[in-house]
Amino acid sequence: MIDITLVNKFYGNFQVLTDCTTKVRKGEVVVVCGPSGSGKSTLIKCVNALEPFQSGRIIVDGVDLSDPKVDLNRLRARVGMVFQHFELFPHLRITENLCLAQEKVLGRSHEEAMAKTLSLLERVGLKDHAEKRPGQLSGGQQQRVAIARALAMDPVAMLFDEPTSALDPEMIKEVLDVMIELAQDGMTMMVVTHEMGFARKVADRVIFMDKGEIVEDVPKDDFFGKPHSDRAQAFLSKILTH
Amino acid sequence: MIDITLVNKFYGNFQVLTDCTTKVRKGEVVVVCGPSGSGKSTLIKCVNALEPFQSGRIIVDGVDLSDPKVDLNRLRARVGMVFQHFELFPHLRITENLCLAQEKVLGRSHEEAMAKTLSLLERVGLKDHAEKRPGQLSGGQQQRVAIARALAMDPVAMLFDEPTSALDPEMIKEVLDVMIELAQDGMTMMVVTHEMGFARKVADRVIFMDKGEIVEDVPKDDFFGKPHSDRAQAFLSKILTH
Amino acid sequence: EDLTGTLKKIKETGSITLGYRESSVPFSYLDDNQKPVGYAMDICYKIVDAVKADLKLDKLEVKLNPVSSSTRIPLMANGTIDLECGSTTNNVDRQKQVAFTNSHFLTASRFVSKKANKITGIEGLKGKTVASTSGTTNIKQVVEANAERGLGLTVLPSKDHAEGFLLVETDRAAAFVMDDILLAGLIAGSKEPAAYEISKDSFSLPEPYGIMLRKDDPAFKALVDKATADLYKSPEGVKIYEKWFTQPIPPKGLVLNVPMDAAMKKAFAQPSDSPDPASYVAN
Amino acid sequence: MFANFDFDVIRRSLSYLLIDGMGFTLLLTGLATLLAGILGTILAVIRLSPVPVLPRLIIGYVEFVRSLPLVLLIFWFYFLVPYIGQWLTGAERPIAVGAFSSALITFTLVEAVYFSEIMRAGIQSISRGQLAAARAVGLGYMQSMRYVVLPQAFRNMVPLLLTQTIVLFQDTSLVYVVSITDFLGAAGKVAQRDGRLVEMYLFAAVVYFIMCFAASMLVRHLQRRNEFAR
Amino acid sequence: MNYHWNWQIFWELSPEGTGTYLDMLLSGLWWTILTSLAAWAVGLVVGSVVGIARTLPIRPLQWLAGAYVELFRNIPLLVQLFLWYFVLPELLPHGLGLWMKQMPNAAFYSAVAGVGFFTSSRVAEQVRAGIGALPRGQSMAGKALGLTVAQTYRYVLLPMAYRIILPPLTSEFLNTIKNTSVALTIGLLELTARARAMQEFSFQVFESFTAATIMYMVINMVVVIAMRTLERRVSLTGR
Ligand SMILES: Nc1ncnc2c1ncn2[C@@H]1O[C@H](COP(=O)(O)OP(=O)(O)OP(=O)(O)O)[C@@H](O)[C@H]1O
Ligand SMILES: Nc1ncnc2c1ncn2[C@@H]1O[C@H](COP(=O)(O)OP(=O)(O)OP(=O)(O)O)[C@@H](O)[C@H]1O
Ligand SMILES: [Mg+2]
Ligand SMILES: [Mg+2]
Repeated sequence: MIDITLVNKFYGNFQVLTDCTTKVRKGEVVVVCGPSGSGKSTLIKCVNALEPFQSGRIIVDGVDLSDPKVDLNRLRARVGMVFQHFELFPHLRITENLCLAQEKVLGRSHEEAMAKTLSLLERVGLKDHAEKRPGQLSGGQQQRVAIARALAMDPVAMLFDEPTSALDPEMIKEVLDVMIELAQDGMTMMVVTHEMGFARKVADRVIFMDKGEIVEDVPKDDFFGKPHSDRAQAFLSKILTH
Repeated sequence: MIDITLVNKFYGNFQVLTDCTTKVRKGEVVVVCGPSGSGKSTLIKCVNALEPFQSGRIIVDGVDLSDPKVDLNRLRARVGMVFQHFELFPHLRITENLCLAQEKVLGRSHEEAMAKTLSLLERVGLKDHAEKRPGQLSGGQQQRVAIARALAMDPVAMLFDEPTSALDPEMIKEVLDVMIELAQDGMTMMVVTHEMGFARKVADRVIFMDKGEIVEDVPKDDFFGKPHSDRAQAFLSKILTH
Repeated sequence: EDLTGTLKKIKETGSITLGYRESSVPFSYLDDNQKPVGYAMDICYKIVDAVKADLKLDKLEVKLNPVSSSTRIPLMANGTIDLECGSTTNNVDRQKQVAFTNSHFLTASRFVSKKANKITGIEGLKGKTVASTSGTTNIKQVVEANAERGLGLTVLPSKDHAEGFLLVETDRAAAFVMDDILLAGLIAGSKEPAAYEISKDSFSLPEPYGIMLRKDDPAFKALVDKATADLYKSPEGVKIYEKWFTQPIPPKGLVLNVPMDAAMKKAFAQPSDSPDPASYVAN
Repeated sequence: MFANFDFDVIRRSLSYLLIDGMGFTLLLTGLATLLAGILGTILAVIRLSPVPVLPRLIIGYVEFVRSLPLVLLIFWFYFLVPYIGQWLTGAERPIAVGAFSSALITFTLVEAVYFSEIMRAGIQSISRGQLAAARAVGLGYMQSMRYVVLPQAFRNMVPLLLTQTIVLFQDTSLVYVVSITDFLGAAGKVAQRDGRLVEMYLFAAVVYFIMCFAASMLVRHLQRRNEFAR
Repeated sequence: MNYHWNWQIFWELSPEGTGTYLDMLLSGLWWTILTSLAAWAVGLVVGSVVGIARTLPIRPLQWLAGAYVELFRNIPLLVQLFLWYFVLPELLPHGLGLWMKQMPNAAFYSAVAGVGFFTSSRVAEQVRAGIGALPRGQSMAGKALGLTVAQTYRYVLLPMAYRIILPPLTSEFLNTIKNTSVALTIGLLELTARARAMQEFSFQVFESFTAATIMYMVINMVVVIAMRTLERRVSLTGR
């Protein structure tokens, strides 16, 4: 489904990604973790063609991102993305947030888009808030709306960039619950997160990055059981002690 | 040491604190927790006379805060305070951050202040960074400097307002370690935090607040063993599951 | 005896401030070195000498302050300048706010236009754009004539005379209305003097120019009046007149060639500060 | 296109333009910035302080100045300053002030308003936590302002203060309306004397552009350095 | 004080013969309003285009837009007005230049162009700042949903950017109104010019400037109230 091969990316002279290679199969849930600045967000943005990269290749659902003939907008629409800070459109109502791209990109009629919107809002438990604006919802609610917005495009895979790290502790659970359900329904997911509870519960594999490299890329049980590298060990001990 | 009796505080018509009453004895470590907006920060700011309150009384180390004759500046200097966002003075070097109030408030000579400063920086493990500016340090290092700055005034008690919640996960431990050491050295502390690991380790009592009220005020073991109120139970289940 | 008003101020500060114009040729204008010179300036320096003598001062510092048609009256009222040395028409309206000493020139309001445009007479201006300097009696007269005779003019106010003339030079305006003597000066100083002509028609009778001073200051006015009257009646007055009106003047050494006419001779022989144009007509 | 233009007029009058004209403009800009900066900071601190009445007076003055065109203000102050002087010193007649002092006073009084708005924004941009932290270590209100808030506010606002100075530099050209010879006034005089409008006004535009552009580059450089320092 | 007050002056006939001094000031007010609105329209439209161009990921366009802004904001407005009014016609072919110079209300058009383009450079900076103030994630989120660049601007970025910059745009509009007074130097008979002319005709300096001052303050108040209302109408919390 997602096939990353020897990707290198630079910001000016600074190398953010070094020879990143991995593969996410259909229906698989992969958790990406690692210290701040290690390039997790960058990697995930490259997969959604939000950032260009200098060398290597990424193939998503059979489409090669570096092929100049590819319509990147359509491709992006087929991969859902959820951001740390939700990035709902504050001037639009919740329903409008969900309908916008369905109508403008997929060309759905307003009725069709609305029907999809309401069923998704129901699924994330926010049907009652359909006509509010993002600012009137709590962080946890906003993030659930953001997930619904991504799902509205019927994506073949979902990418999450630290979806819970901007949330108050009490709201993390409500978002994780939605994500766990999604994983159990068979969605292909790449999730950058430090929530090891989530990883333990639903991840198939865990990728550990450091300084732009993929240091570990192993089945979940191996990761929590016996991490190979010192760096991963040091990182795990830090985030698990408290 | 800190004696809070029936404190009420309003912002306009909005009541932030309702009949708050508690007592912190010398050498005791009290952890304050509760949902966002429940008034934890406000309570702690009242103790340090940074916020006025409308009724009730707070006595710190024998001094009544509402007594108009009290020199609030001197009082504040005797209670150390550590903020969520560190609030180091970015235009001053680390040493200058620590010396400023020692010289201007306590009237210490520069040599005296410097000696104190260096020994404290040593204690929090940052002697090498003495001549840097706050912006050049990581969040965890900045927070340790902030603790040192508060200690430089030889406080009789220390207040902490979510000292680790603005930190990256990897840095939380280094700050908690300093705080644990401080607690074990017998400092009187009031700590607003959601780090239940810290609470388990060093707290004598845990206060749980909700909607401006102190809902629970019990010894640590009672709190983690069998919280009385539904609200506390709901809160704990949320922040402990993940 | 106790000094009052301007004289007291001059005595106390040891200085007197003259207001000068930047482009009132040949009354008061900037020469090549951007120093104010001119007929009115010369008269003012004579007044300064008289003041110095009267107050028995060893030294009297003369300060210069540029004024324009629109700033001269407020600056006089607020004490920034003590004497305005230029080409200010003495009339009844103005005497409500300021005072004038004996008139030093008589001129009528006419207009200049390009010969090529063949505009004859005021009626020839119908429907055209006409410039005049803001704050002058001339612009007021054009505006009034425009309203009375239904000329349909667009009146364009300019900051000073040079700018007004420039509007004609650059074809922004068909004509520039101003005192004819000033027009003569502007034409003489222009790049192509032969291209311009001054109208025969005038918007007014010849009106008197006077040096302006503050109102309600009788002691100072008496002193200035006496100084100017003495000057005009002496041969020196005539010499100054000729220096500026019949001989080459800076910056380019032009000759205006405007000898004294009968009315002017009368104005010098019988110095007067009357604002009434009729009183200057030679009989 | 420029065939019949005479750019030599610029060379001929260069010393008058630059020494008399630009000299006046720069001196006026420099002094007015200094005085208005000081006055503006004082106004901002008073306006944000808890003292009675004074802040309201300052707000009134700020609103008055901000709602009027600079040209009108220049007329007002140019004519009024002598009366203000009379009123302040209790003299029996208006105080005569020269053209330069008058322009200086005008721009100081007017620009102080804009500087005070910048300093006020600067003080308010310092997070409330900084003041709380300063108070928490026992510093008094004035001490907190002096050692913690103002140094940061000033540093943060340096780019804006400099930008305002560039604006002031440009604004001084408006003294043209009261016939004071600043740089533009000098250029205008030469233009009219020699009938060389196009050349002189283009020259003035180029000179102003080069100076302002260079200054704004400097501002941007400072801004970037500020960002790194944080 | 050496000054003779006369507050009746406003009801006296002005030498123009077309009405009182008050009418004269009101006609100036009318020109001020007309010129401001026209210049504002120019400034807002051109400024928005340039401001947006500066945020687009196309280097040459960014550079061009940047150069535009630098050019128009680094020359004093007064000089720009002179360039439009005195210099531009001379640089054009003779016939065209003459036509420009002799068209009625030449000063008005010059003022609209001068003040308008000057304002546009400032509006462009605001628009750019407004777009820049949005979290980078917003445009990413738009892109991630498959919206094109144009759609992202139209539906996501601009609606928020304009909301954010509404207050600074208000003060830019107020500045535009004030700036039109500079056009008195090229003979535009707007409010300040009329107040000055009234002063010149009547010699009542303080009365005429006071009247103009009050009129400007009233315009200011009207604009501020109107913009506040607009701000409230489009605000996301206030409803
Ligand atoms: N637009 C940019 N220009 C230059 N450098 C950048 C840019 N964006 C990110 N970087 C740098 O690239 C590196 C990787 O950034 P990235 O955001 O991918 O890290 P991350 O692993 O997601 O970190 P975090 O946990 O803090 O989100 C960092 O060092 C960052 O400073
Ligand atoms: N300056 C203020 N003006 C008005 N209301 C305020 C002010 N400061 C705080 N509040 C309100 O008072 C309540 C309590 O705030 P406080 O900061 O004490 O909560 P908290 O328990 O510390 O929350 P958090 O965990 O989010 O820090 C909140 O509802 C907040 O919105
Ligand atoms: Mg990241
Ligand atoms: Mg708090």
